Amino acid sequence: MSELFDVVLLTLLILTALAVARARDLAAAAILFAAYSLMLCLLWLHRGAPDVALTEAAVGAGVTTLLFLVVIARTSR
Amino acid sequence: MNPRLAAAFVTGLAVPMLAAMAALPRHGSPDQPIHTHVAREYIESGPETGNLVTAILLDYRGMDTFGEVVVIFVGLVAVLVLARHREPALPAASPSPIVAFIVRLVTPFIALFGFHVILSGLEVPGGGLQGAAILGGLVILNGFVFGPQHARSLLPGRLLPWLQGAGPLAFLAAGIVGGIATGFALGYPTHLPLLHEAMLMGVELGIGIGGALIFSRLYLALEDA
Amino acid sequence: MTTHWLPALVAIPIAGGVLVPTMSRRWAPAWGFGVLIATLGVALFLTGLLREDTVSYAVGGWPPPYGIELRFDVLSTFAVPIALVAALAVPFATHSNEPVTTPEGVAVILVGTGGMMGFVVAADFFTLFVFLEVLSISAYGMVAMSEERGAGLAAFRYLLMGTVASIVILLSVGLLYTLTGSLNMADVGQRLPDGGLPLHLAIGGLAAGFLLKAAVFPLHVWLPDAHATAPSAVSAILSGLIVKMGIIGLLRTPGLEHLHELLIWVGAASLLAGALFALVQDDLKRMLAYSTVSNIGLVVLGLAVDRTGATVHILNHAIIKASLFLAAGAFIHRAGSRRIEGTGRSMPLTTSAFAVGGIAAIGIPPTGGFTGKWMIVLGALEAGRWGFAVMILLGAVILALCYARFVVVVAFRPSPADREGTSEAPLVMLVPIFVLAALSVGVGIIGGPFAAFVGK
Amino acid sequence: MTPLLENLDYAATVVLLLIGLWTVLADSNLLKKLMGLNIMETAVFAFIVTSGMIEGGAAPILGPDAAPPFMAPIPHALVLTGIVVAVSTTALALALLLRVHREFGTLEIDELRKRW
Repeated sequence: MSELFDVVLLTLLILTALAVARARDLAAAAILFAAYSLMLCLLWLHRGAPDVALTEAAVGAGVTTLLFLVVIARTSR
Repeated sequence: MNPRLAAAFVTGLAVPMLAAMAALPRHGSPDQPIHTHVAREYIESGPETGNLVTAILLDYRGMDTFGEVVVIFVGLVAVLVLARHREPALPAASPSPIVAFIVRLVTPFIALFGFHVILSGLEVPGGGLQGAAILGGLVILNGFVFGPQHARSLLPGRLLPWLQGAGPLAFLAAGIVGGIATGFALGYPTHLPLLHEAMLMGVELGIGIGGALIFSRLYLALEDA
Repeated sequence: MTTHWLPALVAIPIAGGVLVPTMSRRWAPAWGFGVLIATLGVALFLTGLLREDTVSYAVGGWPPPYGIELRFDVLSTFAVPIALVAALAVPFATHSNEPVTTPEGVAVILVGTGGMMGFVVAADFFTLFVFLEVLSISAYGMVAMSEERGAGLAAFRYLLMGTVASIVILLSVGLLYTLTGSLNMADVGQRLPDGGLPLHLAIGGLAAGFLLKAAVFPLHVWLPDAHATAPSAVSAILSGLIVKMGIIGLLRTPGLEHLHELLIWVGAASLLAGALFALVQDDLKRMLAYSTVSNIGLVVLGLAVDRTGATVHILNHAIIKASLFLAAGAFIHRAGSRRIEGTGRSMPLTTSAFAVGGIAAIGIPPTGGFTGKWMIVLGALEAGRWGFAVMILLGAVILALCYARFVVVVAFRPSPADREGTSEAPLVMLVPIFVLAALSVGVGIIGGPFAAFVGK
Repeated sequence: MTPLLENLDYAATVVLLLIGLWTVLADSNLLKKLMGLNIMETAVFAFIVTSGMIEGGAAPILGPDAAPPFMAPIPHALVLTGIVVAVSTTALALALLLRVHREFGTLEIDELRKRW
């Protein structure tokens, strides 16, 4: 079932998750997390789940990452 | 927990989980229970056209979506209970004119797209919640660029406490009307197509507007918590 | 049998909670109390209906397994103590300066109660998960209501561990859905494969998730800080009700008999560890928190040996623990700080209520704590587990020491000079304490027939 | 071990789940732990949607040109609800972190242990 596109995307996802896990700087981790969410959104689109893709992009990459950035801004200063 | 111990624990956990995953029915095979049991019923007896996922979210499994809008509402009131210490928000750095211009230009179009996503959820991918996140994200974008005070000015004033509960309230109304029309709460009457459409549209709008206001207030509460 | 009152049981507190922010601050507690009393009425009505036949309701008109089913069965009778304790906690909190009775605070309590109602009547695994999240987020919010330094950190630790448990529960629900193709509890129960690693991972995941939510040793580390720093009125809800939701989740887990051996040992460990930790605490609310861990351990042990006894015990313990936390709250309110030596000397009514609650918690007949505990002991003996029966009695003895110690500390030790003029707790605090203390004994008296009814 | 090659997608979701769990357990910063929590949540959503897939399946949007087999639509509805649950828990956690930072001045766990 796993075509090439899926395999590549899943590997990239795992690498981005590792990058988020290891990032020391919080802002970098937040941006990597946004990238992780958008890649997940691509995965859902390819896997025939457009509703989930739209939600993951809007809620996961959109709102969650923005809230992370607000808190990072307020706690670093 | 120090990293090495955690890594050992996690890899120890990986072995049984991966073995369990291998023992699951072959991924994507059409004869596994997921496709032969309940899902087949929805696909065959469901509506001829339209977004099946939204049909499930509102009609077949309406109680789950009611729980979902209640979850984001309780998330908001829990945050508001915390945000009693009003620290003045940091003065927003004045945005560069290019960014300010682009955001001011784009805002109405994103708002339009947000409402489109809310209302078109029955036919194409989308729905109340996705639209709410887009509108909420738009308010947060304006908050980032022009400062939280500007973002707050985008929100309704006196009606805010009512509209932020629009999600759960819309479901309660659909529950009562559905109970009267079909004998079961949250039932959408197929024999009254006009009421059927109106109820679905009303619930989607309730989720959309309520959700957008909740996401915006979550952002504003974090700005001056 | 089906009735519109079943979905109403969930809708009324949530609707009440959603409307509270639109009200002025003055009316919020009164509105909250009224809504919860109405919910209590509906819960009692449904319990009455239960005598003839289990009440079930197909939401949206779709019969299970295609739609979501709500079912009011024996376990759902837990809705009565939920509504009662929540209703009594709201007026109790009007005196505390903490934001319990602000519109947002009342909304958190009301929606949390609605989440608990949804949780106990859900007959669909995913609906169970969604309402578990509603009551969990409201519980994290309740802990954070406290003005004490460190309450935020205690709430965050609780949220972190609670959400990991929810994630494991959701993964297990997903596994069950993959194996059976359905989410309805009864349907899943029939279609479960007879073995295989995915099934054991799913059952183990559900059990582990609910054990953490129920704060069973060693997964209890989040509870003491959370329940001790939360305002007392809210600690009654947390320790009396929300912790029990994990046990009800365990009782909903299919194929639990695979894990009986594990439950016996984990329960016994939690019973003893909770009691021993409680013995060494010098703060009353931390002692009560650890005694909750001990009682939950007893119930988990009971699940394996005598399910009915365990069910009866969590129902009784909810009321007993709530009355104890409210009494503790009254002492702290009058003492103005957590140092409550001697405040009981000028508060005879509260002290006697606390003593009655203590006796009930230990499980001395005829109080409510005895019925369930005795059934579990008999169950352990029947199962030939002499050691565990002795452990239960040992746990009761240790708890007896804890409560006796605090009755002495509160009632007989000389209070510091600056607190000579403390008077009895205000009426709005006393009435809830006395209603719950009276019920902790009353429940014991009607325990016999109630246990037979539960065992049906 | 051949079945694992067929169920590679499930295995990938388990790996993501464990990366998230490792971050929650091992990272010393509370905000990073929260990100680990989000990764764990998305990993479970990945498992649920992946379990609903069917070979050559189309998106569950019925229409004139849409032909079966369709992806099972229920997992998509479950994950939609799950994503919303995840964002509201995260928002509350962030508000709590702001309070922790206001009270203790740091989000590093070893600093916090000293000051509390």
